[in-house]
Amino acid sequence: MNPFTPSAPAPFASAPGPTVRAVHDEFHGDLLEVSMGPQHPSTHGVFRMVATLDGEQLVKLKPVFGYLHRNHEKIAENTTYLGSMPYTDRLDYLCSMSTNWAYALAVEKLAGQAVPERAQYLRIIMAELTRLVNHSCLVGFLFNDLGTSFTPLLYAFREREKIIDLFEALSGSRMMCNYQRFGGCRVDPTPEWLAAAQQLVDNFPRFLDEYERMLTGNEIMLARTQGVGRLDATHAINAGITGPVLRASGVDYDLRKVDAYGFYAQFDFRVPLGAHGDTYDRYMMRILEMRESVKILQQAFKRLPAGPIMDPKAKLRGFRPKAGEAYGRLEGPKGELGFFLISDGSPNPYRYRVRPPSLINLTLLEEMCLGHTIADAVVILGSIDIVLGEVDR
Amino acid sequence: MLGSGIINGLIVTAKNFAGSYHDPERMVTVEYPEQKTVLPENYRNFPFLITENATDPMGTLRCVACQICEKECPPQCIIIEKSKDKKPDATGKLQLYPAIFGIDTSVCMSCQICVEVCPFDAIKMDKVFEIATTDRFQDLFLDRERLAKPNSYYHEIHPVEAAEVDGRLLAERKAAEEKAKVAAAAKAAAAAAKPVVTPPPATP
Amino acid sequence: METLEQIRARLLLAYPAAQITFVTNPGPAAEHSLLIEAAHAVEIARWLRDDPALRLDYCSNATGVDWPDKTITDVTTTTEPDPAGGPAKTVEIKTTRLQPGYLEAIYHLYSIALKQGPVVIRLRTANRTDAVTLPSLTPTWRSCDFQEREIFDLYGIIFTGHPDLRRLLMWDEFKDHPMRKDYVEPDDYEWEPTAHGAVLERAKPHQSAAAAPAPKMGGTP
Amino acid sequence: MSDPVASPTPFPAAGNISDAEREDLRRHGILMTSLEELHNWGRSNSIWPLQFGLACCAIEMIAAATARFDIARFGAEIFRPSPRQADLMIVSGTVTKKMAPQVIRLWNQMPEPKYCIAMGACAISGGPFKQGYNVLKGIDRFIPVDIYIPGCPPRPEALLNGLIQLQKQIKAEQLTGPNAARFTRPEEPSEFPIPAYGAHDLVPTKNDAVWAPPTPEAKA
Repeated sequence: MNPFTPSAPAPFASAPGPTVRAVHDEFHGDLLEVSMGPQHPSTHGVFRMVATLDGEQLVKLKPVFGYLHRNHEKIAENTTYLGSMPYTDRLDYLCSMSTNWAYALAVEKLAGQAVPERAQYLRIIMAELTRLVNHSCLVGFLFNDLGTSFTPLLYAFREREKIIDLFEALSGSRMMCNYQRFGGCRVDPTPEWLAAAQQLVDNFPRFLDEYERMLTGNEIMLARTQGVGRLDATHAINAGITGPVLRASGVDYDLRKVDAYGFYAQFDFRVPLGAHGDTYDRYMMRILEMRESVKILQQAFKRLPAGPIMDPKAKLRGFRPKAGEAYGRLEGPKGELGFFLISDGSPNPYRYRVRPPSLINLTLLEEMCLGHTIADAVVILGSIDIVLGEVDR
Repeated sequence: MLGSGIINGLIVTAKNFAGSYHDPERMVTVEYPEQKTVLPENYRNFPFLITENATDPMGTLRCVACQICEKECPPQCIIIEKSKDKKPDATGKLQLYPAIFGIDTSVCMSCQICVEVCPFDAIKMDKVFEIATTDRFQDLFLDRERLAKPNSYYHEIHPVEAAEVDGRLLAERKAAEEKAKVAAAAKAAAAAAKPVVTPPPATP
Repeated sequence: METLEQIRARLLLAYPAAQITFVTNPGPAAEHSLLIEAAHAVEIARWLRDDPALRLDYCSNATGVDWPDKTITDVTTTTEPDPAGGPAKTVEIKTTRLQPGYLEAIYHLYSIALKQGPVVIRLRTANRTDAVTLPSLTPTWRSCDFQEREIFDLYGIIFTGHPDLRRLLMWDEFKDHPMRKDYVEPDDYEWEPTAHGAVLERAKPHQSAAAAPAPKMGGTP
Repeated sequence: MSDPVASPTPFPAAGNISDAEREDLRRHGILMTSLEELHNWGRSNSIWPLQFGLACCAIEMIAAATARFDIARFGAEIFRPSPRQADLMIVSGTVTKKMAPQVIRLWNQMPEPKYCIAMGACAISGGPFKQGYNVLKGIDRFIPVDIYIPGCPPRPEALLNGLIQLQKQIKAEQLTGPNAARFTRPEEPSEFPIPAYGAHDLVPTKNDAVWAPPTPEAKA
């Protein structure tokens, strides 16, 4: 059969039938099944949900993944350890610096590689700046999903551009920084860069205040988010949900405190916790975390020691860790980002696995959305904060 | 009061709207084709090859076709074929040169790993980004003629880094010359001490 | 937290019939693991989750690994006394044996309640072809849901007891398990201007005999 | 405005005046234009892109739409969620084999005249991910692409640069005559066949009517 004959239309993406169809349910009666995505303005990329609707209420919701499955793990198993570093930028393309760090952390654990003190501080600075980028963009996208069109996103991107400019001045690229190396960082920031970063961080709370004045008290937002998409703590833990979504349900689990990787143990910051686990709490969690990040950054700038940024024993080429395996994880802006590596002593990893927080945080999407309207499902998805590069890898 | 949150939000947007006419902090638009962003020194887009000399670019390529970047390039977008013969490089030493050097910019991910692994400082990152084309095959595959750019261009786009690289290369060359001088002196001394020995082997 | 040996000892007390092997990790990370027999995996997983001293309530990472069949050459040296009375001869006998491959599922468990971990457990299938069934741990930890679907998709381990075992990333009509080491990639190497190494081998059949392996193009700027 | 291309059979309203004469008239305050030029001017300054992000490049596309780069200055800020209302498809990011049929379907649903920009390495050739088993090596294997913007990801300015080039291309299009634009000729295909999901790959893997690698002779 030639599939190019016009009489044989191709099936729609593993869902037989059209994108909207009527289904019959014994319990609910006549329902409508709607395929949302993979091209949909509010699914944050190429995510697809097959939603079954009773009127406007969701009866069933099945996420469909894989539209951005770029075979990151397979490619990484065929390249060197260093060669995978730029690919990790493209995993979570909003926060390349933290993803870099997570990968470097796992490889350093695998190879027993030490990291100098200055590099540790620089990593914390980059990770927290990334958190600011991610959370402010997320809030912008969340309000976009709530129906504000574009405005909060414009404000968020105005701030993002400032931080991205810093990343560009340091690493050479706006989004794909490729900054961390096994045993340190690639470029040492100049005093001018540090002064500019310090100034940005000093000004950031002002932006946050403005942002909050614009958004937090908004009655429409309160009505649309409070009590919507509740997630209780026991279920969240069992479903492996991490990051701000878990903490919004009131579970005190932040890897910066629990694992105290890097030099986080020396920093003074609080872990904000939610009480209700609804969309509003998840929104507030992001705002509060940004304020804590500003605190961490201020301390880091104050205490940044002088010294080398690369461990002298670190190797760039011909890097061959001893046989073994390691699971390194850190608190990414979206949740626990882990890399699991198995080495067989060759220059390429035998097994390279990314533990994507975005994918696993979606485990309870259906439970959170059921009973709400389809418009709320979009908001709940927005409050979980996914990036499809990481969901599908 | 119900609605005060909405009004507060509107006040913020109104302030920003008014501010976008007079407050430089809120005037963020870069009017691109007329007004260019000043790219930072470290900015990278695609690699290029450094030649010592602008007049004879193919004769003075720094690249010695060692193929390290070809092997290390994560998306495998570099192709190098070694030359059959050798040409003298900047120091006069005979070296191989790339007969074919190609970079497929339609694949390149601008990761800079080729620059980091190059032991000869022969490949560096360019800043040109306005390269949209209508033909993918001819225009996006860069061969060595199109990749080669003189060292003066490198100084223009990355002044600090280029000065550092040049200083290092100069120091290396001086050290090599010193070493050669010392070796030659030692050889001469040895020849003087033992006049009847086999002639010194030809230095390459 | 207890060491892995202590956990194993307590597990063996609770489940005397189960086979639990200690797998050492030779690398500097020294994250050792427990290899658990598939027949008892579900009970042991529940025990690990509910034990008051461990409370591993959070399964962070579940992943598959493919270990293909390996031919191992054993060299046994024996000394044979020389019948002529001379010095004993050493004879090397080389025997090759086929170590059957298997698929492995690895789970990294942590405790959020007690803030401890990780405990790494592994399950292995009997082989890579027909006996690729493992019990699903999704009823114990819901976080394994998508991850086990992904393992099924990419490695082909069938998890019994999984509530919704379908392909996660590839389309449903897809036949292979692409993360396996012996997976053959689809042949779409028609245009490879910078082919070398493994890519060149795959691109060669697409290039006509007249064409050079690395065509030079775009000559004039 | 770019210089208009002399048409062999000029549109009646354009008349037979040369560019120099026209420029002379413009200096005297008389704007001479043809219906064709007016039409192209209007089209090129209100390109509505399809709101359609695939991967990393989509973030740079959004950045191009925000205050700093402001794609609205080119009349292209109205990102349409529906393909029926869009003129331009910016393929911004990796097209996986699972996503490719949907991209082609969206392209088919767009009305003529329509244009396609392949933004970033992945959309052009599969980019860094091209060796992956699920990555389509370039969207031009199935649909025709007008402008390729290399980069990983390209800066928002690079996208604007590509858009300006597309505008130039649109302004040079002719509505009648032998060199008339593609969309005016009914025999040119506007819709392209959609590949099916096969057991190992898309079936077929490329549309031979749209894409062929250059022959070795042409390369030399």
